[in-house]
Amino acid sequence: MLKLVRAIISRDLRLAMRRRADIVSALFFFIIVVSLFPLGVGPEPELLRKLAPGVLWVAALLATMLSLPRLFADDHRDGTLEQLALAPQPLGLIVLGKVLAHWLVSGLPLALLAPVLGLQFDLSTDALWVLTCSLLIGTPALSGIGAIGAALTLGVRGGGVLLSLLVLPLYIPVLIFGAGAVDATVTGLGAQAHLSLLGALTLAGVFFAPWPTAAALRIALE
Amino acid sequence: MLKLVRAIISRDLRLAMRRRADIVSALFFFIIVVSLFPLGVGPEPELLRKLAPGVLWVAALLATMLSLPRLFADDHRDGTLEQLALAPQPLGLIVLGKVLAHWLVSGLPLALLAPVLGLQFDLSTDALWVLTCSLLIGTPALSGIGAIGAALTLGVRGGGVLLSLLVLPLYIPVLIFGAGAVDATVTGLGAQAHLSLLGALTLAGVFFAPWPTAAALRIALE
Amino acid sequence: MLEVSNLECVRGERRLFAGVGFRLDAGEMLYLQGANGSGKTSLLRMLCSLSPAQEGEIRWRGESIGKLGEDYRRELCHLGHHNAIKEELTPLENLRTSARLADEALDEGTALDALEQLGLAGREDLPCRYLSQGQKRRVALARLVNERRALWVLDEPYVALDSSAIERVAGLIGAHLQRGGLAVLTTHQAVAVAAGKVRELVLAPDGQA
Amino acid sequence: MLEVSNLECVRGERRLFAGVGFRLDAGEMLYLQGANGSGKTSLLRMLCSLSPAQEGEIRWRGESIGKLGEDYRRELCHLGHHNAIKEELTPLENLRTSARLADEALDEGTALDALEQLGLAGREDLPCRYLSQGQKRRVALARLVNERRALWVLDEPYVALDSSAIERVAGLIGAHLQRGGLAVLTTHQAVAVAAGKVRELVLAPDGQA
Amino acid sequence: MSNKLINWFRFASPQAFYPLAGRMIPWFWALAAVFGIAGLYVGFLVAPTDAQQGEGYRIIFLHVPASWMSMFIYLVMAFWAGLGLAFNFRLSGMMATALAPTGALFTFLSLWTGALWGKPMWGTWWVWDARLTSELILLFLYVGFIALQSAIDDPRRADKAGAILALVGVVNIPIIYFSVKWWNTLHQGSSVSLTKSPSMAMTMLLGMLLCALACWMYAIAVALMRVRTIMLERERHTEWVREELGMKAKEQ
Ligand code: HEM
Ligand SMILES: Nc1ncnc2c1ncn2[C@@H]1O[C@H](COP(=O)(O)OP(=O)(O)OP(=O)(O)O)[C@@H](O)[C@H]1O
Ligand SMILES: Nc1ncnc2c1ncn2[C@@H]1O[C@H](COP(=O)(O)OP(=O)(O)OP(=O)(O)O)[C@@H](O)[C@H]1O
Ligand SMILES: [Mg+2]
Ligand SMILES: [Mg+2]
Repeated sequence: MLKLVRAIISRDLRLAMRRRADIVSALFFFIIVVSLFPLGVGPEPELLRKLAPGVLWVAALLATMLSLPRLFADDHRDGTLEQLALAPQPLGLIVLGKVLAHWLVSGLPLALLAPVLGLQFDLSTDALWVLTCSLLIGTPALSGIGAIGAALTLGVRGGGVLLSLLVLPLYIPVLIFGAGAVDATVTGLGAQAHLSLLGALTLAGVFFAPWPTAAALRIALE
Repeated sequence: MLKLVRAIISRDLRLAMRRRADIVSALFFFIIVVSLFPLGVGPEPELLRKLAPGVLWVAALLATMLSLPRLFADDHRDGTLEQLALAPQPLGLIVLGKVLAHWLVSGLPLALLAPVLGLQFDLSTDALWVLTCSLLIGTPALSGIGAIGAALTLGVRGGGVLLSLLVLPLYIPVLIFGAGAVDATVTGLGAQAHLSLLGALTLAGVFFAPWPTAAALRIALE
Repeated sequence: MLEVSNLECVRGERRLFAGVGFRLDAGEMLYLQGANGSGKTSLLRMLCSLSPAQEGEIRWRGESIGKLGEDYRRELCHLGHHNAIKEELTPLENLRTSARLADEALDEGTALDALEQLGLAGREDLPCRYLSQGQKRRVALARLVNERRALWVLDEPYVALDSSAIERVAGLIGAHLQRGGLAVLTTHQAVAVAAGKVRELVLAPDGQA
Repeated sequence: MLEVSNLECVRGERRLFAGVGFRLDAGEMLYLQGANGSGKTSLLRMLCSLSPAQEGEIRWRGESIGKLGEDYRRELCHLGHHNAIKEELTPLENLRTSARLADEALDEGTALDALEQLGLAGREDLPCRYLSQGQKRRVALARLVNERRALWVLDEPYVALDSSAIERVAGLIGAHLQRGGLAVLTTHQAVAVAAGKVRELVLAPDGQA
Repeated sequence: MSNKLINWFRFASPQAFYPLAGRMIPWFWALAAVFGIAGLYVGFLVAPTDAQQGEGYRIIFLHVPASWMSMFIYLVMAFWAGLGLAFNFRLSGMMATALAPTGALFTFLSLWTGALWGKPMWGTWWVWDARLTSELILLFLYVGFIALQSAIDDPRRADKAGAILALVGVVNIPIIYFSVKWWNTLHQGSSVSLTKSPSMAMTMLLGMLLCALACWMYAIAVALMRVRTIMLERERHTEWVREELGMKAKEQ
C-alpha cells in the first residue's frame, strides 16, 4: 500500500521535475497576483497591510486552482488513467498519492515563499510565522478538495472553468480560517483556534477526498 | 478577407455554444472571485467601496486569462491548427478572427455582468457606467495580448502557468487604466483620459497582436 | 477461464450488439472482428470492467468480474487505442514506471532488453514526445515483453507499426499463448499469430438492430 | 510539377535522411516507405512547408515553395496523423467548416453525399466524440471526396480504417490521380491504388548517417 | 569594403567567434575593474555629501547605471533576437539568450536600489507610478523570456519564440524612459541638474558615467562568458567543439 503511494508520488514528482517551468511559473503567478492587487487598489500602505492576509491567501488559492485541471487531464488524455484504474490496488490510494504529490509541487513552495512576499506588505514577524503555518496546514486541503473537482470535471468540455466553479465555494472555509488566522495575529488575538480548525479541514480533505475522487474518475472513464 | 474572419468567428462561436458550460463558468468564476475578496478582506463597507474598481478589474482579468490556454490548445491537439496554418489566407487574419471570437465569448459577457456586481459594492451610477465602458473598451486588449502569450506557450509543457507569467505583466497597463478610470470617477475626476488610453491599448492590442501571434504559432507547429 | 454470455451494448439510442457470447480457455486467443464502429472497443472496455455491461455477464474463472474486482484486475493487462505513455519521460522511464504502478519489479537491464526487442535501441533516453507515431506505439507495446498476467486485452495493437514491428508483436502474443495465457485482440490488419488456438468473433455490421 | 532535391532532415543530433530527391508530375503518386521513425512524417511536413528544410530545396511548378507561400498553400491539401476534426461538432458540421476555412463552398447536399461515400450515413448528426476511432478517421477523410486541389499529402490515411473503408479511400486517390492530380502518401499497409503512375521512395533505416 | 563585410560574417559563426570571445573576456573584466574602482572612488570619496539627502544619495551611483543598463541590455537583446529571427544566424539567438540573465540582474538592482532609496526619499519602498511599474514589467519580461526559453527544449524553437516575446516587449522601453515626461510621477526626470552647484554636478556625472562604463564592461564580459558556454552546449556534437574540449583536456 505505502509502496504504491510512494511509487505514485515519485512518478509525479519526476514528471513535475521534467516540466519544471510549471512549478516555477506557479510561484511567479503567485508573486504577480500578490503584487497585482495593490496595483488595482491603490498605494495606501495602511490599506495594504489590512489587505495582506486576504490577498496572500486568495493568491495561494488561485495558484493552486490553476494547476488543478492538469491533475488528471494529462493522464486521462494519454490513456494512463485507464491503466491506473485497472491497477490491482484501490484507485483511492493512487489518488491519495497524486494529491500528496500535487501538494508537494504546488502548496509547499507557496507556503515557503509566502513570508518573503508578506515582508513587502510590512507584516510583523509573528504574522509572517502564522501566515506560513496557516499555508502549510491549509494547502493540503486545497489539493484534496481540488482533486474531487478535477475528477468530476474530467473530460467535460470547458472543464477548466467549471472546475473553478465547483471548487472555489469549497475553498471558502479554508480561506476564511487561513486568512482569519493571520488576521487574528495582526489584530493581536490568538491564531490557535483558526489553525486547529484548518488542521481538521486538511485531515478531512486529504484522507476523505480520495475516495469520492476515485469514484468520480471511474465514472469519467466509462 | 472579411469572409474568412467571419467564418472563423462563426466557427468559434458555434464551438463555444456547444461547450456552453465554458462561458457560464467563466462568468461564475468572475462572480465568485469578486465575492471572495470582501470575504478575505473583511466586511467594512468603506473599504469595500475603495476596493471595488480594483477587485472587479482584476477578477475580469483573471477570468479572461483562465480561458486563454484553450485559445489555441484544442486546435493544436486535434490537428486543426495545422490545417489553419496551411490555409491559403494569411494566418494573422485567422488569428484576428479567433481573438474577436474570444472577446465575444469571454470579455463581452463580463463587461455586461460587471455593473450588476458593482451594485453590491455600493458604487454610484456614474461609476457603474464607467466600469462597464472601461471593461467594454479594455477587454479586447486582454484577448489580443493574451493571444500572443497563448501562442508562445503552445505545446510547451507547463504552458498554462507560463502563460500567466508572460501575459500578466503585459496586462498591467490595461489594469491600471481600467481600474484608474473607475477610480477617477469615484473620486470625482474625469475618466476621459484613462478611457482614451484604454482605447488606444485595445486598438494596438487587437490589430497588432495577431501578427506576432501568427509567427509564434508557426514556430509552435515546426 | 473467461466466459462471456449474452452481452449487449447500447450507445445512445443505437444497439451496437446483443447476444454476444464466447468462452476462452488457457492458451486461446479471441480475434475480434468487425467494421469501424461495430462496437469492438466498446466490447473490450466491458471485458476490462471499464464500462458496465447493460445486459449479460462476464465471468472469470467462474466468477463475475464485477464481484472479483481487484482480483480480476490483478490478472488483466489492457492496451487501448491510447498509448498510455508520458511524453516527458523517456521510453525506459515509461516502461519502468508503468511496471511499478502495476506492482511489478522491472530492473533496468530487463527493461532495456524489452525496448531493444521492440526496435527502440538508441532511443531509450529520448523523451517520448520526440518519437514518431510508430515508435510511441512500440514503447507502449514493450510492456508486453515481460508481462506475465493471464489475460491480455489488446485494442488494435498494430496501428501505426511497420511490418517488422507487427511481426515482433505477433510473436510476443504467440509466446504468451504458449505459456498458457489468454488474449483478446482486435485489428483491421489480419496477422497470423503463430501458436495457440484462435477463435474468431465477428460483430455484425451495425445498423441492424 | 513537384521537384525535391537533396533534402536533408536532422532531428536532435540524428540525421534522419539526406540527399533525398524526387520529381512528381501530374497524375503521379509518390508512395513513401520506411520503417517507424525513418522520417516519413518529417519529410511530409517539409513538403507542406510546416517545418523548414535544413538543406535542399522543394520546388512547385519550378518555384521554391518558401517564396510561393500562399500560392502554394492554395494548391495543397494535407492530412496528418491527427484528424483535425472537432469532437463537439457533428461530421456534417466538421466537413462544412473545414471547407469554409479553406475558402471553398460546400453545400449541405454535397457534404452529406461525401459522408455517405465514406460510410457515415446515419452518423451525420452525432457529435464526433461519440464516434469510434475508425469513424473519426473517416470523417477526416471525407474531405477528400470534393477536394480538387492539385497536391494531396496524406500521412497514413489508412490508420484505424477497416478494409472496406481503405478501398474506398484508395478509390478516391485513384480518381484524383486520373484527374491529373498529384499525391504523396505514406502507409504501412500496402494498398494498390488503381489509376496513375506510382513512384516509390524508400527512406533508408535510420542510424546510418 | 566587401572584405570587411566578409570578415564580419566570419565572426557570425560560433566557431570563429568562440576563440575571439575568449581572447576579449579578460580585457573586459580588467576594464570593468578599472572603471568600477574609479567610479566608486569618485562616487564615495570625491563627491561631496548632498545638502538635502545626506550620504544616502550615493546610491545613485549604482541606481542610475543599473537602470540604464537594464533598458539598454533589453534593446540589445531584442536586436539580436530580431536579427536571429530574420536571418537565422545561429550566433544571434545565443547572444540574446546570454544577455537575458544579466539584463534581469540589472533590472532587479535598479528596482532594489530604487526601493532602498525611495524609503528615505518618499517615505515608502514602493509606489505604483508609471516609471516604477514599467520597470517592474521589464523585470517580468526578462523573467518571462528566460522561463519561456528554458521551457522549450529545442534551442532553435526556443530562440525564435523568445525573439517574438523580446520584440513585442520592446514597446515597454520607451514607456520606461519617457514615463516621467508623459505622466506626472514621483520619480524625478532629470538627474544631473538635481544638485545646485555645477562643480558637484560634474563630479556626480563623472562618477555616474564611470560606474555606467564599469557596468557596461561587466555586462559584456559576463555575456561573452555565457555565450561561450551556450556555444559549447549547443554545438557539442560538432567537430570544433570536440576539438576544443579535447585540447582543454590535454592541457590539464
Ligand atoms: C524601485 C524604484 C525605482 C525604479 C524602478 C527606478 C527606475 C529608474 C530608471 C529606469 C531610471 C533610468 C531612466 C532614465 O535615465 O531616465 C532611473 C533613473 C533615476 N532614478 Fe530611479 N527608480 C526608482 C527609484 C528612485 C528613487 C527613490 C530615486 C530618488 C529619489 C530615484 C532617482 C533617480 C535618478 C536621479 C535617476 C537618474 C535620472 C536621469 O538619468 O536623468 N529613483 N530610475
Ligand atoms: N451517443 C451515441 N449515440 C449513437 N451512437 C453512438 C453513441 N455513442 C457511440 N455510438 C456509436 O457506438 C459505436 C462505438 O463503437 P466502438 O468504438 O466500439 O467501435 P469499434 O468497433 O472499436 O470501431 P473501430 O474499428 O473504428 O475502432 C460507434 O459506431 C458510434 O457511432
Ligand atoms: N530531438 C531528437 N533527437 C533525436 N531524435 C529525434 C529527435 N526528434 C525526433 N527524433 C527522431 O526523428 C524521427 C521522427 O520520425 P518521423 O515521425 O518522421 O517518422 P515516421 O517515418 O513518420 O515514422 P512512423 O512510421 O512511426 O510514423 C524519429 O525516429 C525520432 O526518434
Ligand atoms: Mg475501436
Ligand atoms: Mg509518421
